[in-house]
Amino acid sequence: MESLLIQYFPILIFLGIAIAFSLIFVGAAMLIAKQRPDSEKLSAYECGFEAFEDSRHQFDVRFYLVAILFIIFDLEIAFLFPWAVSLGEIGLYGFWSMMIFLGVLTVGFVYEWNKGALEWE
Amino acid sequence: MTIGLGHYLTVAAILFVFGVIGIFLNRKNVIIILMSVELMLLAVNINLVAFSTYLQDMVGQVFAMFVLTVAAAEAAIGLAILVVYFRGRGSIAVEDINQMKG
Amino acid sequence: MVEALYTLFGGEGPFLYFLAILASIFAIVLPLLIAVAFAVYFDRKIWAAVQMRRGPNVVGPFGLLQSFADGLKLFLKETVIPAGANKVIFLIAPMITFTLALISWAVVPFAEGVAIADLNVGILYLLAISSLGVYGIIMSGWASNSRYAFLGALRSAAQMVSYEVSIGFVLVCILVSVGSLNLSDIVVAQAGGILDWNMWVFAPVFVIFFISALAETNRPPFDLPEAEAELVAGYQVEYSSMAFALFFLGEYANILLMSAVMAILFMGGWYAPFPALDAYIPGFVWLFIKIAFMFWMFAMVKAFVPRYRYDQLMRLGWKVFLPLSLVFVIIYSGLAVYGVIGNIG
Amino acid sequence: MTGEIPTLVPVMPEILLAIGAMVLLMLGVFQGDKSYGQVSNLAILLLVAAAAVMLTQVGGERQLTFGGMFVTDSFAVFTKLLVLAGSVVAILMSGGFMKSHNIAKFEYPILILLATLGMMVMISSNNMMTLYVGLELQSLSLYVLAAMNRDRTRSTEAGLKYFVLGALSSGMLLYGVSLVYGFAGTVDFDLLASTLKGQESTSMGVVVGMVFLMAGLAFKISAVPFHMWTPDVYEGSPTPVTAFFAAAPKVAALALLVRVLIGAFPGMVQEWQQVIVFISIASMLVGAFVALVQTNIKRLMAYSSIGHVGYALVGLAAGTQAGVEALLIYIAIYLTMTLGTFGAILCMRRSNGMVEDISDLSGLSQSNLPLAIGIAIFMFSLAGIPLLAGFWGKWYVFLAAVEAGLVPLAIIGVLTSVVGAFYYIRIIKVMFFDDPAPAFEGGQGSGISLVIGVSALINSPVSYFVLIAPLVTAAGWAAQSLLF
Amino acid sequence: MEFFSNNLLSLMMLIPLLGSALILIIRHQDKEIEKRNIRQVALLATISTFILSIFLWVGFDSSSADFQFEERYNWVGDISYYVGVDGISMLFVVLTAFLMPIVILSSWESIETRVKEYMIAFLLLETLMIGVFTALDIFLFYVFFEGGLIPMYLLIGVWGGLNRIYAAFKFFLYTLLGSVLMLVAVFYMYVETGTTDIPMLMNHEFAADVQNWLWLAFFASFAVKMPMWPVHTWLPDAHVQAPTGGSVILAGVLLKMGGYGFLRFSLPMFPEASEHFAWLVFALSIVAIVYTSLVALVQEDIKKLIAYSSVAHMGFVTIGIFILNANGIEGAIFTMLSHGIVSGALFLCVGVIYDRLHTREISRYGGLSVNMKIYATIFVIFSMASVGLPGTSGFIGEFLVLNGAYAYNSWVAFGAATGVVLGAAYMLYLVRRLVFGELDKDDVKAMPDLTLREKLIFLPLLIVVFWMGIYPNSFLEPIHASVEHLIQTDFSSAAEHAEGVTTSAAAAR
Repeated sequence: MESLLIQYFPILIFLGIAIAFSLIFVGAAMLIAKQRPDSEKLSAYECGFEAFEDSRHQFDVRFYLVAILFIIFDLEIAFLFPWAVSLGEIGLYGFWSMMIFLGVLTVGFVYEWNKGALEWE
Repeated sequence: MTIGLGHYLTVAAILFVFGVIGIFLNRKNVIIILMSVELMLLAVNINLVAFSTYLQDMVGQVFAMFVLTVAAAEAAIGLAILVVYFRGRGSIAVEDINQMKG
Repeated sequence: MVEALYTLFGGEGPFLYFLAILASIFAIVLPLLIAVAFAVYFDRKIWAAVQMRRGPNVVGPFGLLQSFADGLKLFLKETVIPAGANKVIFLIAPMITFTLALISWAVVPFAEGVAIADLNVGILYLLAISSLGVYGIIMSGWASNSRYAFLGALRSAAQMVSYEVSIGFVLVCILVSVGSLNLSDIVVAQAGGILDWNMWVFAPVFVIFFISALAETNRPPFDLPEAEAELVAGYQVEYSSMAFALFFLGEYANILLMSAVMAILFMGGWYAPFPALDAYIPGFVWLFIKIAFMFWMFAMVKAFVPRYRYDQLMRLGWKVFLPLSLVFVIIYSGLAVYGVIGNIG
Repeated sequence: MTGEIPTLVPVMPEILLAIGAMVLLMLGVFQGDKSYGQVSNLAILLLVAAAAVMLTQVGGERQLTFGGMFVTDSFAVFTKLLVLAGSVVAILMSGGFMKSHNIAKFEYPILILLATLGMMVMISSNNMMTLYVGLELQSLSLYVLAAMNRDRTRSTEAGLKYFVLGALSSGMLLYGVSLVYGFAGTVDFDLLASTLKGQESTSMGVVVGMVFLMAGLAFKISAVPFHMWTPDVYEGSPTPVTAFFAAAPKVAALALLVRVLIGAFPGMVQEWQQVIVFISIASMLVGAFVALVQTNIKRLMAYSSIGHVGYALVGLAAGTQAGVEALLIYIAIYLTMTLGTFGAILCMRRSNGMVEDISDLSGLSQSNLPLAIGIAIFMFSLAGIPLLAGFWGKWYVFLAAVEAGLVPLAIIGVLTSVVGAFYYIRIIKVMFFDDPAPAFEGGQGSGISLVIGVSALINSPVSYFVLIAPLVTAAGWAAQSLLF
Repeated sequence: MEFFSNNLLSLMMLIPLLGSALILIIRHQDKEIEKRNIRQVALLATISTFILSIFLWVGFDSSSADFQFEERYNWVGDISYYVGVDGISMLFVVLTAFLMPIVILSSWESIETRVKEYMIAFLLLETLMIGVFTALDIFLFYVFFEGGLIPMYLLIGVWGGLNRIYAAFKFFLYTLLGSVLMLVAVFYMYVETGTTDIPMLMNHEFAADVQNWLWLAFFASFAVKMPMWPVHTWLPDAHVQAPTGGSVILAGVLLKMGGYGFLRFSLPMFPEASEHFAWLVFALSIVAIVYTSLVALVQEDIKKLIAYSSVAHMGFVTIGIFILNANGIEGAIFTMLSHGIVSGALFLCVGVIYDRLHTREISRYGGLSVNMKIYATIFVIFSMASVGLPGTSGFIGEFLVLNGAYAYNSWVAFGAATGVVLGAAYMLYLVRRLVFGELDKDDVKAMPDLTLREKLIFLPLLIVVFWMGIYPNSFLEPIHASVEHLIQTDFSSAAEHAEGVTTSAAAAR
């Protein structure tokens, strides 16, 4: 377990440095530049008048749909990765197992296509 | 200090408890419940992978993959039901889920 | 890379080891930031050239210092945080984008053994980090509390995740022939000259990958979310000063990263086109050339291709690329398992 | 990792269902919602075909496949046939309701198919992974089914509640599984059994894991104290879906519980028996007493099902082969009772829509005598009055409990069944003694009439002559095939 | 013929069942004709059953204590379909078959609504009652015993009086609660012995403490059914609310199941516990006799009065059973048979006037002897039989029981004897208020006397009452061998013991 983790140690450091960089950039700019906010400056970008309602309004359900579809397919990829790298060991049996899996997935894909889940009009 | 199995299990147990508490004590938003569920599954996965390494046995990791996948499907369906519910009710606050008293 | 530096420093004690890590990180971060600055410059130059304009030409010779001047200007600007915004999230969002853009580079091999962390699951790491990229965008859109930002963020996020799926499938195509998730291994598998590079055998998926990469990085013709004319720069609309600069830097760093990944996956990474040249010119130069080439492609596309409509964009992602890449996964894995390509079978 | 292709013979029914479900999905999606009827019929055909394939496995040896992850034995065949029957009936009864509520979507039969597939997999599981995958396939389909009527908030709320608590239970189950895996070192039932039997004292981790696992499964069978979702889900879901919930998944989940406890933890009877005894008593009590105050018949049936789970668990609590046999007999009979009752509930329709109050049954014996007689048979049977099939179930479970020395459990059981009898005969009272309410509309379709008729016949005293003996024999085989 | 005698009991159960099936499919456009056909089929079925029961009686070998007319088919596992009769049960079967046609006849006109269901319920009930008395498998017994609840529940609930729903519920739950405890005991016995066969269970010796528990469990069931004080309260309600036919069957047959259960199960299977708990039974019985007799005295409702008298009589029966000697037990059986006829007849009498005036309030009647002479005569006769006037059936039973009780313990005998006195009091009081006195109410004056059908109903009952009273031997004879056998095998020591007690009691006096 230890040796496995040591590989990631540089990444941890890297992460720290990257965060430090971004903090410095933003923080320094805020310190150095003159901050003179006024109400016009601080208002949201709009066509010259105040927004009528909260900007975080209901939005199209399709975005949800995309998110859900993404989860499904991304997980499928999570399955494909280990399969792909070990294809040499698991051979034809492994190959055809995954083909069945993909076949099932395709059925689902065809279903949602026909259901119009992929339409964006 | 070396990080051993016990630490992983403790973290997992804490996460799991957070998840359960999140489900039961949350009064605000159903989405939080979904997140709590994910937290529980995360705890399970930590357990599985930690045990897998400890036992030098692949089964735990394979199991974790299954859990991940199913969790995704579960989240997808949960969100879908939530969206449908929101459409009809106009709210997803936990205290508004009270059409039937049980 | 870390190990090599460690040995160079004397190879004793945790402090030196830490120093070695720091050195290797800075060896990558600093050139990267400079490269980003020039990338912006070249982007504008190429664009201008295609349109028969001169582009930036005032600051420095040929306007080479233009990007630095822009950076300084941004640095000295006031950081405006809209009154209705969630201040903390508003500021964290660009940091996330920038941070993620940087740490993706941790696994990129610049030459044989030269990477901050040559992970055995390098591709997975890349995929994971790029998935996190969505958070920066969503958070900025949400925190800004502005219509444009919100819509732009949603669109941007949807677009990124849509194309990430096909990218994933393309990666699987490569993996089945290589049999490793390690980026160095993938490069090594392409050793032996330009004809052994993946770009020939995997030409179709290379195309898919390239186009998906454009969408993934919100580059034209898929820059819908930040279309200046429509959504007034999308999720970045409320940002100014260095907060904006971080987004900008992160975006270009990501473009470069994509270029680098393509170079590694399809164009033999640090290898020269002809093995004979390997001895004369070091690997990272070759990689640099390839990255530059890919970046040039990015810039040319931006200049040439008209912008997509959003529905066209989503249709392309879900209805064309996704099934297509899925079919290619089946084809390539079939070829691999029956021993036609790759080294398994 | 071997490249050897496992024998697929034991899995044929599942494979058939899986392929069939996908083909039907394609068929449906290319034809649109108008294909509801066609898909329904084909789905029934498919389920029957799967049952037919299953019948070839009757009396066969215990067969393992997929590296011991999947087992087919008489126990599996028995319970799977019950599940298939429940699913067939659920589809059969749905047409009229679905059409009149504008939710006749072709997905409905397919979701039932998928849920059935999940149940069959979990019944046959011989490994925690198979268990989990099967359980989730079932649960996910059920969540969607509950929210099927998506224009009605009650339905979506039911789906949401079911989902949230179902997900919670899955989480608990998984946590338990992970602990068992870690402390016992395997997730294979046979290996678990042999490992745990060999140990002198079981590790605390395994015990805790097993308790979590049981808690998760208790959710699925809606046993007290994990029953909170049941009334709401039963009430909110579209009635045919509720009928399905009360029948097939319950059978499957109980079978799964048996499979896990007997198959994987036979060496820990001491530990799990206490838990089962507790939840059994609690379920019987809650099922009996809370049902007393219900006015909605679907809610009443929810509490009734909770109570019946309690009775079925009495058999499991015995922890003996006779106990499992009793449980199997119980759930087989329970299946017919509950399906028949829901068939009758589906007939409760007036011109302004479905009605669900017990008071709506008022004077039914005068407006629709056959239906009233049918319901009366189901109610008496549910109450466990002798002469009707329900009594046999109770007879065998309590017998098993007494045999195992759990006399107090049996006494509590019979006492709660008296309390339960009170609300069942209250329904009969409403139907036979009260002044008639407006008659129900007819024309619910021949499917429902068939279901009610056949279930009533099965539950009527006729069963005493023709049905019980073979059922007991079959349950005996099934119980025997679990390696005690 | 061979087949006939081999399957006699099954046939007796099957015929009513077939009758009800036939009724189920009777359809006619004219509702009146349909009803007539239904009634006729029901009558035919019950009469055929009765005829078969005569064959049973005739064919019964009185000298043997064994089970006769046995039939046995393997059923499920260890459970078998096993029926047969011995001296204890045979006459109950005959009683059932005898009362049924009378009940059907009595409901000929009084039941107008839902005739079909009514008749089906009754025929089913008959099957079940015969089943209870003949079952020799404890599971089978339980099924019949409990199954009888369903038709009876419906009979009370659908065709009963104003307060029928409450009564039906009370009836159902009381009896169910009692008998589920028996169920647990049955489980235990099965588990311990591995059989559900009643004769084999009789031979099995249970440990003493186990016996006590099992005895209590069975007692819970039979005491409710009997009914014994204090769990008798369902009976007055059920009686009052049930239709006449229902009351007759309830009093005539269903109440006997408790006593029969004691004789069939408690005594032979748990002899030691029976001795051990005899004091409890006596105490409860004496309280029942005294208390319910007093309650009966103040009743305003005829049916309620008779119902309470039933409780008192049953107290008598339980005393008879638990004094554990031949006189007592035979007397108890005889009392049950007699009470079955007499109380049934009394309920029918109530039914007659109820059909005319639609009230059961005693004060609404009076002076019936003036305008309904035949009715008055019959009513007086049955009342006297209930009181136990020598020459009627009631006397023999009471005499035997008192005799036995006196041999056992004079205090018990004294308690039981008060019942006789009080019984006479309330019955005579009833007769005086109902039959004699001024005929001053116009609607009562308008009541016609018995119709031919009603006379036909009462005739056989009258004959039997006098037959039993004058020549009891024809009834005692078949009982005797079985009772002797019961005493011999299980209570020989107890009998001696009882002798001893008697002598010492006598000496003390």
